[in-house]
Amino acid sequence: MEDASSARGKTDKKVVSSSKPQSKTTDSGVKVVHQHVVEFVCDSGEGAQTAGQMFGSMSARAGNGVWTVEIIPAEIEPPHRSKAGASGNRIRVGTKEITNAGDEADIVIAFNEQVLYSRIDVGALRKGTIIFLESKWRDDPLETVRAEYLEAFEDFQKRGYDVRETPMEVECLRYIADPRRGKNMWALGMLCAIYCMGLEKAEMEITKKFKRKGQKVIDSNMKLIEAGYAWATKNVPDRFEIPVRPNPQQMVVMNGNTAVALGCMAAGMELCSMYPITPATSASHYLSGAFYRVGGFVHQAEDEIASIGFALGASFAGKTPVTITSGPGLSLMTEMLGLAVMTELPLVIVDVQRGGPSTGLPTKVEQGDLLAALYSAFGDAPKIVMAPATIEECLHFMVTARKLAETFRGPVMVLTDANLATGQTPFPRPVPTEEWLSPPLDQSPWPEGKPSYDWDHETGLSQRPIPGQRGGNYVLTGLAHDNNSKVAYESNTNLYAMRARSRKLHTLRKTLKPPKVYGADTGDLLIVGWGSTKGAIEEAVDRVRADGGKVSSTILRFLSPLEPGLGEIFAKFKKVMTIEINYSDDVDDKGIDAGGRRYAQLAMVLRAATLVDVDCWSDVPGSPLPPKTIENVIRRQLKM
Amino acid sequence: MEDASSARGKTDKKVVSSSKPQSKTTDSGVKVVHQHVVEFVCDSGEGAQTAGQMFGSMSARAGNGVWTVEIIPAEIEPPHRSKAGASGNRIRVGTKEITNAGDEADIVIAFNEQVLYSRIDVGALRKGTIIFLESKWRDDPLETVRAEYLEAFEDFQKRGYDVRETPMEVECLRYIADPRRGKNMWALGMLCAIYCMGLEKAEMEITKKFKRKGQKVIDSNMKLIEAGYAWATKNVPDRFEIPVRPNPQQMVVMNGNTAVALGCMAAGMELCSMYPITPATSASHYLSGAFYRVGGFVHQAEDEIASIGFALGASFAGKTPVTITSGPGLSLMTEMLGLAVMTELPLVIVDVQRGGPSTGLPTKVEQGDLLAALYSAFGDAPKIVMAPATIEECLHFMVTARKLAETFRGPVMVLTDANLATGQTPFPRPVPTEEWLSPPLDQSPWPEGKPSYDWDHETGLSQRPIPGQRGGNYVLTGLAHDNNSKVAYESNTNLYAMRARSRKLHTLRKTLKPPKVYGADTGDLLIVGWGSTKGAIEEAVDRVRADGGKVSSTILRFLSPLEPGLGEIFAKFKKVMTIEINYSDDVDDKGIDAGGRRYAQLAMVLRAATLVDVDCWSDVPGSPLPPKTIENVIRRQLKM
Amino acid sequence: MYGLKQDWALAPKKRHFVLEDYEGAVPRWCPGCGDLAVLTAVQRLARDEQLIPEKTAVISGIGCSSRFPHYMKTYGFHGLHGRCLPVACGVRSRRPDLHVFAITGDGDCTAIGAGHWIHAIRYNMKMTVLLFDNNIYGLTKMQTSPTTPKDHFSNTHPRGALLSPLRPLGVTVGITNASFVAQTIDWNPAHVYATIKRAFHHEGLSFVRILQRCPHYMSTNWDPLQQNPERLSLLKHPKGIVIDEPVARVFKNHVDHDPTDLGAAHYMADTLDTVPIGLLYLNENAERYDLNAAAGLGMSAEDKLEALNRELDRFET
Amino acid sequence: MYGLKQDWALAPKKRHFVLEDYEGAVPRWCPGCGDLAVLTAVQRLARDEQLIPEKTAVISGIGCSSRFPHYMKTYGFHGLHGRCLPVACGVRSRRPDLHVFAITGDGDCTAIGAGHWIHAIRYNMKMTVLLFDNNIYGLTKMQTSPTTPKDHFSNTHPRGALLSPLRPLGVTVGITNASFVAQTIDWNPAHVYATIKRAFHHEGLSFVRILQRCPHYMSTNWDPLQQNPERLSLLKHPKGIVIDEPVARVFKNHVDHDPTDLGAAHYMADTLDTVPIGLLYLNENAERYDLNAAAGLGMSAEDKLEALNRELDRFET
Ligand SMILES: Cc1ncc(C[n+]2csc(CCOP(=O)(O)OP(=O)(O)O)c2C)c(N)n1
Ligand SMILES: Cc1ncc(C[n+]2csc(CCOP(=O)(O)OP(=O)(O)O)c2C)c(N)n1
Ligand code: SF4
Ligand code: SF4
Ligand SMILES: [Mg+2]
Ligand SMILES: [Mg+2]
Repeated sequence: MEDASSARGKTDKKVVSSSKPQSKTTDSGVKVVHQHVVEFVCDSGEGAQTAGQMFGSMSARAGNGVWTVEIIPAEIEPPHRSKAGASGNRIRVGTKEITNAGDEADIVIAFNEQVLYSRIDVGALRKGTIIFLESKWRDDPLETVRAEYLEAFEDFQKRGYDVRETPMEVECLRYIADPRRGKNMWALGMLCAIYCMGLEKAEMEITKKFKRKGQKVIDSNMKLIEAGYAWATKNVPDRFEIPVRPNPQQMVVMNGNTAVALGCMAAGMELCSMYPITPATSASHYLSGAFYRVGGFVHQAEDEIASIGFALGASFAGKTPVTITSGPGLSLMTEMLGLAVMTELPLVIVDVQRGGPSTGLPTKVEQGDLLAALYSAFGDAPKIVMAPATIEECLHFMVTARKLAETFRGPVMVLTDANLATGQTPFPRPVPTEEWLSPPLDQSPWPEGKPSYDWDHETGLSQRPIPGQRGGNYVLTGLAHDNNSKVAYESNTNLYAMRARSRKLHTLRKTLKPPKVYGADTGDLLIVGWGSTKGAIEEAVDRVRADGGKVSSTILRFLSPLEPGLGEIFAKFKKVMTIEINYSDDVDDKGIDAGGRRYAQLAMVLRAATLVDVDCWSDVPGSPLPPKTIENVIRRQLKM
Repeated sequence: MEDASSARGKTDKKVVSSSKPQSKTTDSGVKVVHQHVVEFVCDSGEGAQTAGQMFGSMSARAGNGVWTVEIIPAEIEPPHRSKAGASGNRIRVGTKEITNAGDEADIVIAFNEQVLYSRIDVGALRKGTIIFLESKWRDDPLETVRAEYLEAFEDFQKRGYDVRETPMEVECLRYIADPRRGKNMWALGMLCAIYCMGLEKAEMEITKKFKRKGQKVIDSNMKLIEAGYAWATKNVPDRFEIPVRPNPQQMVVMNGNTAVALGCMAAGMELCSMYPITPATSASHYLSGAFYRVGGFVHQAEDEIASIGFALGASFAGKTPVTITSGPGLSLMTEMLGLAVMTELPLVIVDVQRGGPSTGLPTKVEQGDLLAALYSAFGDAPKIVMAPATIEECLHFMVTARKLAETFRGPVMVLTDANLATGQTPFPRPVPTEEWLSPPLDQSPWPEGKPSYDWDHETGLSQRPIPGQRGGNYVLTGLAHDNNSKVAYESNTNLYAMRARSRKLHTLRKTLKPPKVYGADTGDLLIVGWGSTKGAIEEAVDRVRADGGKVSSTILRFLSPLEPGLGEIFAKFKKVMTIEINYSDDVDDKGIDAGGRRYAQLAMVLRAATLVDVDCWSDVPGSPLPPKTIENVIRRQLKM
Repeated sequence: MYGLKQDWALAPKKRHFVLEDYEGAVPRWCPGCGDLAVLTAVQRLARDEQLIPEKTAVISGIGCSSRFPHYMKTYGFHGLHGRCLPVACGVRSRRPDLHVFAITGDGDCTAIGAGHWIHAIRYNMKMTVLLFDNNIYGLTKMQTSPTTPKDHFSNTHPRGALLSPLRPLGVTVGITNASFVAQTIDWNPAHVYATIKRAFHHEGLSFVRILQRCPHYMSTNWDPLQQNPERLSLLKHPKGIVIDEPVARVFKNHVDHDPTDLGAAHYMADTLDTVPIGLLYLNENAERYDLNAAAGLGMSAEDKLEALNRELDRFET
Repeated sequence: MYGLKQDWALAPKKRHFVLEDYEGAVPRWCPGCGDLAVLTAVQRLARDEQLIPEKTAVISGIGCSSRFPHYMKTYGFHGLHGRCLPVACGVRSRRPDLHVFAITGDGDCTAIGAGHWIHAIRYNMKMTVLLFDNNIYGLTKMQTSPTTPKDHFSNTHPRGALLSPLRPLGVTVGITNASFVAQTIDWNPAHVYATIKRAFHHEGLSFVRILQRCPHYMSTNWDPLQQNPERLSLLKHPKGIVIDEPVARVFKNHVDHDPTDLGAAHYMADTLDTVPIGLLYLNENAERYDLNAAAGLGMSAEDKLEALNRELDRFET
């Protein structure tokens, strides 16, 4: 595999650091920064996730922008002290809204040196990253462990990290018997000191978190936090402050899957019919419990075909359902998806994209399902495809999706991805209203003589009869049918029905606005993106623009129909290119003749739709694209 | 549904008849024609299919070009004397090779007037078509039948058909007791007279056909043929001759599904793993029997997922299999198809396209599965997609497909359609050689240290270990894997493997030649097609060129990778457009804004690949496009 | 009154339905096809039970038999091959007020639909499932089905089917939580009617296998049973399918069989050397998934919004 | 000699295999996971039977248990969720010379793979099928599986599973043409070994359900059985799984059970109030589809070409 790294010029060896100084130091020796990335890593079970989330939560409550993302091992119980076992949290905190997980970490707290290697492998560290490294391994009873530790320690120094050996367990042992169940709190305390956070914030957080477990638990945790705080006050010279911006809005914080689940309920959907699959399932997990309270039911079917079949049964019966899946599940739903289009059954399908093809990288992010979403069902199967670009949109788009599914009488696909699904960030608390909910079941008599597909010639729209509506009786069929849903093989009928279904997309398109351009309306380069890359793209655009680069970006929310006006927008830039997390042939690859290049998925769609020579840069690293990677792509394009 | 016919300007009201006179009359009153279309229609069970096929077969043996296609009712036992019940055959005979079913019929033999209406509905008749209409209904004991007959008879005359009432049963009753089991032969005799065919030809055909049933059956059938011949000699004034061109080649005649089946065997494939589906199943029917003789096995699985799963198991074990299906089955195979790409398992998938979306028009033709074939599997799933354009190619492409599947280590999709599947035409008898067959199972030891995916950096190709090969042991997995097939989540490994799989398409592309242009290399209009429309497109191009129109055509056989040189070819024409049997928004439709038009499937692929403004004309009539329809499209484009 | 539904009680019964109220398109099965007899029975049942047409949903897959919904004048769902049962379960899940009939063929149910078959039986949601078993793929023109007799020729097995037929009743009885498994013959309309009626009133999923004639592709298939009624055994029990004496007399063998006896049901399904007709298995205590699946129905918008806001509270920063 | 394969006879046995010859990647299951015990048993079996590694194919679906092939040093196929059995059948179909093991989980086999399960049992192609039943979805982190105990909490049923668990043995025994159905417990390595060995030598499809511990997500699931061995019943019969006396003594209840008695097998699977361990059902006369599926293997190229030309003759004009 020596060739792998040179497979194409995408490895970011010549990383150009962002030009503007990002910090200044106050008189009191506190460095004021606008954003920082902190990582907690440990063996699974050591509580770094809890501590990390609490740190994120405290920062959010203080008024900072925050993005947290879990670091999850691929195995369920990986061996201790192993790369494979790295578990933890990345927390990015900033003054402004934080929209992505950022570049390399500024500070890492690591409970052993081996797990750190997994972070180094994915490029999460840079020269100068401060590492607080549990030092107890130096004195481990096992010779091999001591040797590993020493070797790694030297290696880290050679790599230019700022390693601070920290006696976490030793310190904790003063307060508790089993430091593996507590040093996360001690480390959190340390962070409080370093980031100039008062201990009251930690106490509030602890109280909230452990309320149910009783005061004793709260107290013992606080003791550890205080100890960590005290230790850092004495032993750690660095102090950072990330100024907050007052935000009067009430905020909620959650990941994209939870947002999807809440969105389902806020949309008034009462049935989620699903089959477990990573990384989609956690949305259904939350729904499974929440529906007991909000009214609804999660049907865990025997497989994905049954799950969408069950959903379409409920839809036929008048209740618009949701199904939440990922690539492999989507594949299995293909035939039913075609049926939903053909019979015009409202349905919301959420596809939380993961790495493909096939089983691929099941826990990792990719934006590889766009073409499948658009074209998997054979024949002409026009459907609405949307992609929320933020966690907040994950919630709100569900409300829109249910409404569109019913208005446009058909399936609506919502593409999210593992990045949105697992990232957590605060956003303004939504205010659900009755209008968001699905209307009550219409059981009034069906107008006499009105066909069951009373397609409006202009819009393709029609109202559907629901079982229970007297006089509305019809037999839904996936066979070609006329407007009374009668099987019809005549060529004109077939064409007419096809046209009506296609026309619905045009009708929706007419109601859409052109996407907004981020940055100037004209320039040298327009980056087009979709979905979860929005935050990183815009951050990269900001950085390059700050240096005078004439780059702008635009994020598409509708992939089918496409938002209008793209041609006009594109025309104002010298070059247009998409940035996507999926595969494309490298444009510089000598082995590929020009006309044969295989483009990234959105690029291919845009080329066909606009005939603009839309270029693309895409990669499949199995992780979100950091802003710096995108920044470098842009700089290369602009020859900066 | 009054709106249906005006849905778009595709109905061919202003049909321009082909300009060149197609016939001349000899001194003996025999009209010499270059091609003629004959239809036989009756209730099912009345033997029109047999008679029609015999007529086609006799013509083929004589050296004529022939295309026959069955007329099949949608129901299994439709009522007699009903539109729905029309059963029979269309036979197009010509001097040159005949590549499609042609335009309206010249002569129709109808055993009752009702079945004729179903042909009228699909536009199979024109003013002047000679109809030999069974006249016995005029004297039917049932009043209603007599009335129906009379009404239809008058209607036919009003419509301008040349109706000849023919006492078929009355005549037959002189020879046999049950004329429903014989009048097909009588009618065949009549055709022999009309088309100046000697009775010896009929005798040969009869002998061949009924050899097994014994001389008595042969004799009684001959008697009826002779009677029909004699009657026509006396009562029918028209005589046509379709000159033959001597053809020294030995020909075979079959439909596309049989050709696919024979191709499977000629390719040395020994396993067809399938699940029944119209219109694909007849290929497996033939294989089910033939494999007993040629060595192989048809596995009828419990469903399509199992059928492709079983196939992939056999492929893993070293035996490249085939699966033959149609749209809905293809949908179910989506996930496994992705697995085959990811794990590089050779497999041939034949998709006999039918009308979609969903159950659609299950017995009718469409070219609606192209995008699904290309993009249904999520993630990047590069695969080879081919489309034979003739029945002969249906056979030969299977041999190529098996070879490509093994060389390029992955699935190869072969798209045919209901038109190819059910059309019958003669073509040169193939001469299978040992090279066509799959090589014997390699069970030699695997080279030591050689990875199981030893991807060549340039070509992406690699040799695969087959169970039984000592030292080749590996675990095939759909997870991201390195070149030793070990699960690997590293970003470089993922990219490298993706690149290798993509690279294979480029490697194949380099071996392909640009498609041939039919007609001149430059001109006003280039028609691009794929699959079964080739014959009709080229016939239409011929007709327009004969009138001076500057139109050419080209037919793509490879849809993935695309054949090279398309940009260069397109550049030499003022306009490029595809003609396809699938849905596209009408270009003239006012309700559609320019950038939003939904294009026909190949057009969309070509637009993205070439950025040429490829237009399209497509329709979904549920039947092959007649040359005249295409001719009119071309003429409209050229303003002729 | 027996058969009186709650919604009738609420809206005083004003409408009276006759057979035509349940007759949809003209059936287009082959002459003599057994499907027709069953259609008639279902229409009669609907009339006799005065089912409200718009409150009745007939769900099917794909196959000759699956055209059934088109011939009813109720709501219908003619879906995808093999997927009849998940769709029917979905309809039932959030609409306990509807009468659900599920129509499936031997290929539809026991081949491509086999996984759903197991699970639908296990879910035991109230609905009437009719398996039209003609031992062949009819619609696609004579391919072997799992229930095709061994050695019988078909288009996919021109030298005869390779395996002995799958016994759908045996499999069904073996599925945990099965609650009602019966068998009838299309050529005895009275028995068909009695069986479907009993099935309709079962509180759970009733599974009825109908031995169905396909004169077109399996013309002599059931001849042995039709010509030798002694090859059939009529299962008799007060909890079983109760039929009139004249109807019962047609059957030569009468077997007392307690349908609540699982072991005996297995014996009837798999071992008995005659073909059992009647109710093989009954478990009135089987769990009902539909009672769970209807959770939260009818919650008011206000309550929903309140609950939603409580959910949002959990995520406040 | 018993266990001697034809291909060994042809190539005189020169190689001798030790355990390491069957050990692939280091297993990455959780500590204490029952999968490990089974892996060891299979590796021991392979060694004891001297299976040629390259002639052995281990096929699986997706799940914790389905990682099994990676840990063997044979050919392996780690395919798609639910599709273990069709793939294994396909491997077997044209390669009767290979030893085929199929590894599947309770979700893989009885949920998404349920249709294939029915049909693979019916096809009865020679292979050893091991169902790892931990009563949960492990890999996807604790969702209800069809075999999850009723009321047990999971991530998809936070208030407890809604239905009583599906009984895989009962369903399997009910499938027409089933030929070998056994049950064992991962915490008794000797019994696991004896069962898999017996299964391996069965001439047909052997289906072994393994009660498998998942300490991570179902930590106390099998405790009742482990702590109260009287809740198990060891099935004893000369045709059954024969184990040494010391191993047998661990079991408190011994039940004489003739596995060829279908009715008794049903009783054991569904009605017995203890958990049966051993061979529940055996039918050595069941039809074998693999004997058909290998049709035409080994035909020479010349014969093929000749036959092909005869086919083409049929289509001459
Ligand atoms: C996914 C899919 N595969 C295959 C088919 C083709 N098909 C339609 S009906 C049918 C079988 C019908 O047999 P059965 O279920 O026994 O019903 P019957 O026609 O005998 O009533 C098949 C294979 C299909 N429509 N969809
Ligand atoms: C088509 C598809 N759907 C869902 C999944 C997600 N998935 C992977 S394993 C699994 C279930 C595993 O449970 P089980 O089969 O019992 O195996 P275990 O992990 O318990 O050994 C699921 C649902 C998938 N990989 N593919
Ligand atoms: S083919 Fe058979 S099952 Fe289908 S309609 Fe005809 S008789 Fe009935
Ligand atoms: S989660 Fe359970 S089944 Fe999976 S490896 Fe861990 S213990 Fe084993
Ligand atoms: Mg059938
Ligand atoms: Mg499990």
